[in-house]
Amino acid sequence: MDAREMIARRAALELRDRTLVNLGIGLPTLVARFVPHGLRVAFQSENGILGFGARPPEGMEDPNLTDAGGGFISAEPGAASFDSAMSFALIRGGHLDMTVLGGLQVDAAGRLANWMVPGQLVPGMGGAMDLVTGARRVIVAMQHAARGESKIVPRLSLPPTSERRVSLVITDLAVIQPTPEGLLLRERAPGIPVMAIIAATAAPLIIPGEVPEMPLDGPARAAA
Amino acid sequence: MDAREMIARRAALELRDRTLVNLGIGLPTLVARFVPHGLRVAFQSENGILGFGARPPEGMEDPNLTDAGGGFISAEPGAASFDSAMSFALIRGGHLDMTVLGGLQVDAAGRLANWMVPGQLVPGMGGAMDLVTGARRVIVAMQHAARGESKIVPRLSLPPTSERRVSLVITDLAVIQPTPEGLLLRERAPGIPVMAIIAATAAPLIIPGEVPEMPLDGPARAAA
Amino acid sequence: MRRSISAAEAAAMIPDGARLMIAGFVAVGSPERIIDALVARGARDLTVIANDTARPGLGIGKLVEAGCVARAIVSHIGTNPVTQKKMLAGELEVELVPQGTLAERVRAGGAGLGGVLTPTGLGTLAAEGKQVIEVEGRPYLLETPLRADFALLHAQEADHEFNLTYRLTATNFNPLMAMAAECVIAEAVETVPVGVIPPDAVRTPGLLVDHLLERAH
Amino acid sequence: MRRSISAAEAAAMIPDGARLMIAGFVAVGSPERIIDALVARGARDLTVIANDTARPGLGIGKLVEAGCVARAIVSHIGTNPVTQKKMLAGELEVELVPQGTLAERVRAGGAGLGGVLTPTGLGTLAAEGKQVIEVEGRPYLLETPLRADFALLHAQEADHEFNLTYRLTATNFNPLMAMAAECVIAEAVETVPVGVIPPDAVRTPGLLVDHLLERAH
Repeated sequence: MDAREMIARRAALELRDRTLVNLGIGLPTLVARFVPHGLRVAFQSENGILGFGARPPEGMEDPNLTDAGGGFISAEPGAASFDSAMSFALIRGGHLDMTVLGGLQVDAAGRLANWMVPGQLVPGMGGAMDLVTGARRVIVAMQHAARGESKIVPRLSLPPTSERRVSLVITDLAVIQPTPEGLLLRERAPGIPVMAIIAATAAPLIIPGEVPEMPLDGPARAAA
Repeated sequence: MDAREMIARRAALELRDRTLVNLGIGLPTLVARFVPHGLRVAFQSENGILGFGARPPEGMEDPNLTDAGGGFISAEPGAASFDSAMSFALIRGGHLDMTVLGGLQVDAAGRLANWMVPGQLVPGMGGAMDLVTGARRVIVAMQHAARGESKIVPRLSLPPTSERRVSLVITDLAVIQPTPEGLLLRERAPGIPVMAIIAATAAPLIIPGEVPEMPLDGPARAAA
Repeated sequence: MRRSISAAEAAAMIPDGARLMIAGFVAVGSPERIIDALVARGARDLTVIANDTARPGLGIGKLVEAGCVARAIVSHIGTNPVTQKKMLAGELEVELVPQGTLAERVRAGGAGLGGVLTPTGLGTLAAEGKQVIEVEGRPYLLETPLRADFALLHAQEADHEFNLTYRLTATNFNPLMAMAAECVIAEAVETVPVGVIPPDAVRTPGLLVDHLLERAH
Repeated sequence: MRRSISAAEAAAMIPDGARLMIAGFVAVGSPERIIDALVARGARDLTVIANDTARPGLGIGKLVEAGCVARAIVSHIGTNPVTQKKMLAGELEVELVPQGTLAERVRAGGAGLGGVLTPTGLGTLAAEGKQVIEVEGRPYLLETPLRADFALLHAQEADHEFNLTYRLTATNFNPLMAMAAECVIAEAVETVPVGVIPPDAVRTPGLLVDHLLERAH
């Protein structure tokens, strides 16, 4: 299992039955492949659909049905489509149970930066600021480090996406829960010792008595 | 021709081709009967339809299709229905060319009062405040006096519906245009001398050199 | 496929003192069956957010007559003399809100916005006690969002996942209120299988609807 | 029945320096024919309000590449490296707006509201220079309405009175922008007789649409 798949599998265990979920572009998109068996989750794409499905077979694409990255998708029975105002009313109005987003940095206060690197890369925030501010739970799914540098830092050096504290950070090394007291190490990746996580993390971590390995397959899926 | 019909006929001459118009409950509703020939006017009802038509024949009513007073209406081909937010986005966003509303008082500043009589009658403003604030042109269609008292007063004694100056006041005696300088007498009802209008009006009027009789049938209709 | 509930079960969920949004415009688009069940269970002390109080014997008018309502936040009570009488007698508190402002306040509540800036009501009684905010040199009233414990809706079609459609002028406040309450209860004229309502025709996604009344007998 | 115009006639109506809203999301739901005509006429100095600048060779991306655009008010430019290059080179001014805020600002412009109060953007670069308003103890950013000289739309169906429908995720900003411009120009995949689109399916009433492009050849 590669690191991206592991992160996506762990993030998928945060999904809840009959909820509305938004997945960011890139790694978070993989989460849709690992929905635990028996859960009915409706994925929202901020460009205006709820209940979308996988890319259709070649030749069956609808040019009017794409995800926020412009890629072809399908629609599950019972899907609903709407304009951009309704799409963000769902996001900002507390109707979205969860969003999974990629990250450039998370800091000790649990703030996320994921929309620009000043002077280098300015893709824009797209829907990220609304998602981080409005979703009931915000899951950051990202590599623990980039180019050897920890992405979990004492204080953001990149512009924040929101002042809100995110709910959970899932990386290839650990699951970390930002709390008012700081970053709580909740789980470690299979085979990774706590000391290695501490060493790979620039921000201080709160280490509880026990740090279990992260589950990668929920009981529901195992029963399938 | 009774006074109400005369007022409605004169108000109908204010209609313009291919515009959206909202008619208040009561006298203003009559305006729809006198649309000049050849004009295509779409009537909006604030409960959520544009392009509605007359009450259908008995036995053909749709319980889901009513005007703002709850009376049965029909829909013209090309009608559109929508929710209350869209209905008032049309009204407040400047998309409504004209509203015709009844009035309790209009004062020298051109302000309208038409939604309550303190301690006596409190129907509520319904959509009136939005209509008077948002429509491009606001036409007040009302009797000149009630119980012998002029409804056109120096200063409102009843609570105003909006601070906006209305566009035109059409009564059974006169057509009056509120201006920054005061109430300008534009037209008089057939056979009514200017002095009689001045005598029947509690507010001061600006009297131009010529005050023609109000037309009650536009050229378009006459050609029909 | 989700399970429906009876009107009585719906009424039993709604405690005395609850704050309700009830859709409808002079009862067109109002959930009459849920209303009847609330009257039948003798609900008390309700706050009702709605366009109007309909007429005696109709829609919200039935709740008013039965003494279920302590407070109404509405744009119009002119069609219901009982509401006017109770208001003047001090038995019913009425807060009047301009209709377009009411719609936007409900929308803001459902959309997570902090409020609405509108010119409507400036210089009138509707401005009393409210903040005036200047934007680009023009004054606007700040109107706050409205939310409720329950939204009671009347739909045309409901599919088996509770996606809803509305019909013509029975739409009015239904899609707005569906967004703005903790618990959303709907009744529908027709119940249809999933897929019968195409995605572009869904006006309220089923995920927003907590309960649907069983088919009327 | 109303008359349609050619794409070239539409482009000729839009002067250099105009402020345009252009619907679409990575070009899905964008009016490609009007865009092509603007490129062909060599439009200059346009301000474009849109979700994004699509990709090179696609939708708004074609306007950017052709040097028609001086300023873009958008939520995202990550899909178009040409936009990024021009921005960094100082050839194109880009104002980035959170996507939901952009939608609400356009809606406010079309609905006659004085602005939007949103928690989105608080404590970020998006809050710079903006007023913070407290409502019921919570802070919100005041975001101002957006309007334009022209809105350029892509519809699925247009009837002969220019009532419009949109399809699936090609809807996005189309119905919002239809409300927020002085002149609204639409192109449609299909043209149908009046009455083919039922009242509940009309998403933009034809009265809001000033011009419709003639059928594509």
